Amino acid sequence: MKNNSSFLTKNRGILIFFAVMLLAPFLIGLFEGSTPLMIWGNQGSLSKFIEGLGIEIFILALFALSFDLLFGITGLLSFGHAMFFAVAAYLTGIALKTLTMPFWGVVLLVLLAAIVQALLFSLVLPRVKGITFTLVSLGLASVFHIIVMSSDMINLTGADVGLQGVPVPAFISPVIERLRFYVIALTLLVVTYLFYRRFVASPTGRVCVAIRENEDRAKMLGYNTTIFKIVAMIISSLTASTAGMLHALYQPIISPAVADLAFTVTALLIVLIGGVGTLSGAIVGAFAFRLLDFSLRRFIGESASFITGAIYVIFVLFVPYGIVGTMRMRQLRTKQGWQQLLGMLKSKN
Amino acid sequence: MTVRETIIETQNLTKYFGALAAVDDVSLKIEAGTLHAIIGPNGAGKTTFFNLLSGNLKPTSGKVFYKGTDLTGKPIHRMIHLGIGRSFQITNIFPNLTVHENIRLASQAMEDNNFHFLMDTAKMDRCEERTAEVIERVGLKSQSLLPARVLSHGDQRKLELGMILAPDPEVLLLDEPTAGMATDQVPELIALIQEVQRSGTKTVILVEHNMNVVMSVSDKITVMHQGKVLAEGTSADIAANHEVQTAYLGGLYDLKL
Amino acid sequence: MKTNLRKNSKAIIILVIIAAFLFVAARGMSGRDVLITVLRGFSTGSVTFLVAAGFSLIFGLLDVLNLAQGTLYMIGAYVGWTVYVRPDTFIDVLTPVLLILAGFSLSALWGRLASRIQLAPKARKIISWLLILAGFGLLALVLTSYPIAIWNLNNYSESPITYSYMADQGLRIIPAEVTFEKISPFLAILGLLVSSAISAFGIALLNRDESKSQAINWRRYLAPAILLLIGVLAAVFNAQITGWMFAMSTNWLFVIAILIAILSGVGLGSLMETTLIRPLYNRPIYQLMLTLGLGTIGVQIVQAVWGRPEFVWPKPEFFTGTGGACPATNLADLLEYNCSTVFLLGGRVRVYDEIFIPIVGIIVLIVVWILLKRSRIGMIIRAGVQDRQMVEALGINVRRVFTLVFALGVGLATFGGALAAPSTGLTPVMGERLLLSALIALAIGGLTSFPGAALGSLLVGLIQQFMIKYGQIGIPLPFTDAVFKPSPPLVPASTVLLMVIVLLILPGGLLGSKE
Amino acid sequence: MSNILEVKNIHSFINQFHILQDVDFVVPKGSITALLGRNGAGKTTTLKSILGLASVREGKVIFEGREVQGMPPFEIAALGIGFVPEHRAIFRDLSVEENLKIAERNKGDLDRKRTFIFDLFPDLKKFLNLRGTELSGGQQQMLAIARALVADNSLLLIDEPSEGLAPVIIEHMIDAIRQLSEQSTVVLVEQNFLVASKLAKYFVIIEEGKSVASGLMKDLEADKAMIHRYLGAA
Repeated sequence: MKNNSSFLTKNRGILIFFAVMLLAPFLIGLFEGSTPLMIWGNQGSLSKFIEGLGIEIFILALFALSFDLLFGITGLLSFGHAMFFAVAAYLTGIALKTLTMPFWGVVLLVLLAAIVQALLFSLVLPRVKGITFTLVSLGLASVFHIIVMSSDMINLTGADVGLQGVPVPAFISPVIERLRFYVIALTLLVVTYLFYRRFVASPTGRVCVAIRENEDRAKMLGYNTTIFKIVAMIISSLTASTAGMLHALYQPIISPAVADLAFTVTALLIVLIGGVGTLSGAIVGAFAFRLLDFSLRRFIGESASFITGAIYVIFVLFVPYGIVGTMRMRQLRTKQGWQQLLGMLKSKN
Repeated sequence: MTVRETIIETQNLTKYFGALAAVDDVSLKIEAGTLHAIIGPNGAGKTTFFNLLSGNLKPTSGKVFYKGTDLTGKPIHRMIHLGIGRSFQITNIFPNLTVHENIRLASQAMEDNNFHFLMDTAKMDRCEERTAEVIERVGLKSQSLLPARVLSHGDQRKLELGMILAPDPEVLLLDEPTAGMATDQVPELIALIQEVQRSGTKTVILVEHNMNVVMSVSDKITVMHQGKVLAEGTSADIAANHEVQTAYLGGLYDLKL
Repeated sequence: MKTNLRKNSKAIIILVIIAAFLFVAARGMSGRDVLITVLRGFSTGSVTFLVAAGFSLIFGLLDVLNLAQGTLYMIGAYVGWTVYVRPDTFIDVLTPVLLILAGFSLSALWGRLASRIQLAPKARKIISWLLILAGFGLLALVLTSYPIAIWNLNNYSESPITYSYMADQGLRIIPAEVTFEKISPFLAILGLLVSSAISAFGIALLNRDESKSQAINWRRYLAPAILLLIGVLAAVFNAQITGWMFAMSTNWLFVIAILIAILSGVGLGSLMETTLIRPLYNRPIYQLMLTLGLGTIGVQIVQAVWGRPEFVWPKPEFFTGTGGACPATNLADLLEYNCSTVFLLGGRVRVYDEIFIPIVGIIVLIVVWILLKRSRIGMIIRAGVQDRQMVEALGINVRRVFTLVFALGVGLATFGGALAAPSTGLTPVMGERLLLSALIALAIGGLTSFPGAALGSLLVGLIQQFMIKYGQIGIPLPFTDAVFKPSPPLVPASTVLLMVIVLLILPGGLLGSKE
Repeated sequence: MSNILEVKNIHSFINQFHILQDVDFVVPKGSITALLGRNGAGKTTTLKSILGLASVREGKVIFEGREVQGMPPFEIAALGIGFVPEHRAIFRDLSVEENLKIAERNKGDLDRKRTFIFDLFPDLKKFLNLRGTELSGGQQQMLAIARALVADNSLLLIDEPSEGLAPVIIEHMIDAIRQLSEQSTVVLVEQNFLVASKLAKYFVIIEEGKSVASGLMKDLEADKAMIHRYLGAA
């Protein structure tokens, strides 16, 4: 089953997405009458707003992507996923504000923390499976949430108000250099997505899928499944931490809500909307989720959360494979039909 | 018969489930390069014995030796690397993955580049070749891109066999490979097993129900009954063994049926 | 027996180590501190146990992780508080609730009717949804004009906090009665009944296949008839009942409040199971999302109705005496003067918090244990945990048992809430932490093991209380003069740590099944 | 003689797997009928389909003149069908007595049936207070059959009663099943052809989810070619 198609054709979808998203601020700028040059100089207001929305979506998509790797690809349902995101966000904030570390040092620190956390979760992986793992991850993350919310470290974390006034390096300041921030976030998302695609097609990734499908069988085939789960956990944690760091740099306040179980559930919801285990579903889902939330809030106001909730419940019940999943099933069914037909023709001869 | 080297040996292997002794003090030697069948009525402890051999279960007491080294307590994923592969009585495959992927995963386990994140599996030539070879061998080539769950029961049994052939183990533990297969498919599969065993001088340990199959292909037969070894010997020995006649067949059977 | 010991050796070793730890921890305190801490541990443990036991029963039989259990615990507290502090509101609400339930509980009849109607599947779907919507619309219409005397969140003098405070002072404000103005009583009652009947019929039509062959049985009509009767009686004698309840001793009012809290849990539980959980039995992820979502919605509803601020549930007279020989030193004094505290080992112990709650916890443990071990329903539950299909093959309606168990599990949670509230106070977030404690307790004790739930809850309660106590008095660090005071976040952290350690050694928990 | 059970061209699914693809047979009242076939052929699924434990999407199951397909299993069972499943499914946490009591459909069923059950399986009387798991395989099988007898069932579905039992116990089981077949009709799934042929009057052969042959056991015993074709050597 040699696949000789080139990089470009195989990843057509995401590359088109990348191009469209790169152009989007400029195109939107045309509507409000700003020239591309003005957009380049971060002067348009509507386009700047759209960039901001875009950045939020990209961050969410990165986070959901990392969740999909763990849940959709490897089959581990973690209820502590938000902790990866939140630790990175708070660490970035504290390192920049209180410790006044240099930016690249902060990046290094956050990535290091991501690996440490993944290893912490991995501690229980060899023994604890299924729903117990979910509960353990929930427990670990809840502790972090409680610590963040507690008033003991109010100087560091801002407790329930959130961490404010993080000095963001000027070259990526979301206020002055928003376009640059937008492009960086977009590029990170696209590169991560491409890496994930590659990972899932790699020997390691295939074993992760096998673990999801039938872990005992994977063990019998000779794979030390624990190590593969830890690898998936580390990659996922690194991605979620990247998203968390972007969040800390972009948002004026790091709210403790990002450490809450509800934030993990958001990722789960996005993945369910987009299609579990599809990867691209995480991006599609993040767009659907954020845009729906945004427009409902805008047109209905505070009570929107109930309606959003209802829409999700209905969607999840009636489109069980998610947007991307359902689309792929259609394609596959047509493909399978053809194959069956061909098979029948062959056997007749 | 020439004297052969012992490849697997169990010493006083015992497994209790609650108060029930599923495998009771079994000491057995299996010679390298033979096709050794284990027969016995349902519930005689054959599958439990198998699970003890393959490391799926930990024995209550007793030991399993493979080429002289103690296997007890070795993690299950090491088994195939040592050269022991097993199939299951109830088809145990990855139902949502394609046939190709099922076999490929099995052969990939023997490769040393399992942790190359950025490598495309399609470019692992040796692994792909091996996969194609095995698919060809078990006769699933035309279905190789279908999800395993849509295969017929018989074809799933073949896939299961392919998954343990792929890593090319020295010892194959086959748990009722013909279970539930249509009659006309059975000889084909048995021929395949025999061929694999002879051409590669492999050791095959086979649990079977089907007496005819066992009698015609086995070099040696062990009869288990209620967790214990009742008799051991060649087909002729077993057929002539009066104890087997009465206990396993309960005096009800007529072997010459 | 020997094999039993060996099988559980790890669990026993862990327990011994925990006991040793607690013993060492106790060494650093005075005797009365130890006593109070242990009693508080039992108290927290009891409340945790009520939530955890419900969770474990539901998970064991139905395989449903009811993550709304924490919210239901909180709802129990609020319902109980309402009955206790504002009986008038309770009686006003009682009628509509009972009438709606009466309408829905006729579903057996609806099922028979629905199965007679032949419609194309699509038409049936549309018509049933239309009926459901119409029913709920009408219901909303009637309810908005139905008179209910209630507090006012925006006016401090009429807020729940004020009512609580006044009741605590023994001054009961008796708010003005509301009367039927916008709608005639007869029309209101009829409207409630009809609208709920319409939507119940819609639901029955939607699930037509399932209710294909139910036989007619007069017992099926008994429950709706009783509900209807009580509902109408409550409406007719509204003023009398309200007056009678206000005049009642707070002890009896407290008992009623607890009972109503349990009943509301049972009702909510059966409603949840039959309408929302049942269609999702084969889709565990969606169940998880659903129960989580319900939990959040519950919190929001409570915030909307009762408001966000914390308020108290005054303890009944039986636990608040201060005069006479109080704090009591012997049982006779305690009973005679209804002391709020007693002297034990030289320390003052609060009767309600540290003695009453643990006793109730132990009683519930025993009652549920007997129910499981001795009754036919318990037999079915124990069998169903192992093999649902076989139980069904014996001709037992497992679904009904499922509903019952779900209702029981939720009932235990609301009971826990109502029991704990007079000691802890009420806030909309009270359920969240308790759910976490309960989950940790279950993971420690074993997810589906009932004794495991008890043991895990006790351990979690004790560890929490010891940590809290040391947070107050501090741990002198060896070889230094420094004193380490565990800060509040370390309380849950310590239980999580224990959970992780236990699970690393015994993945199934202390008393859980092995593989 | 009338038929107590008619299975008409059923197609059944377990989850999304299409297991039975056209199974069709009748069971005459007051007889023993054996379902024969290989492992995985669909015999157990046939029993489960009758009880509604596997979903029947096409075809009919008619029990005592009443269509039962699509009804919930507990209602079908309550019409008078007893089930003895393949691996006995003795409730581990229940004592022997509770294992019997749980099968009562009306209060006191067990008291009425006590003598009959304990005459059939005297062993059970000795172990009334033991837990289900503390019994040997043979005793568990007896308990599983006894459990199906507690309520007045006119049809018993027995899956692999001889599985894993010592020959002496098999003989005992054969006697017991023969005795109880005087009261109820029995449908038997049996791998052991000799056991089946000793017991059953009629047979049905199932192969790859289809019923491929049926008739009198006498005739099958004489037809070695057919036995060989569908069942292999015994």
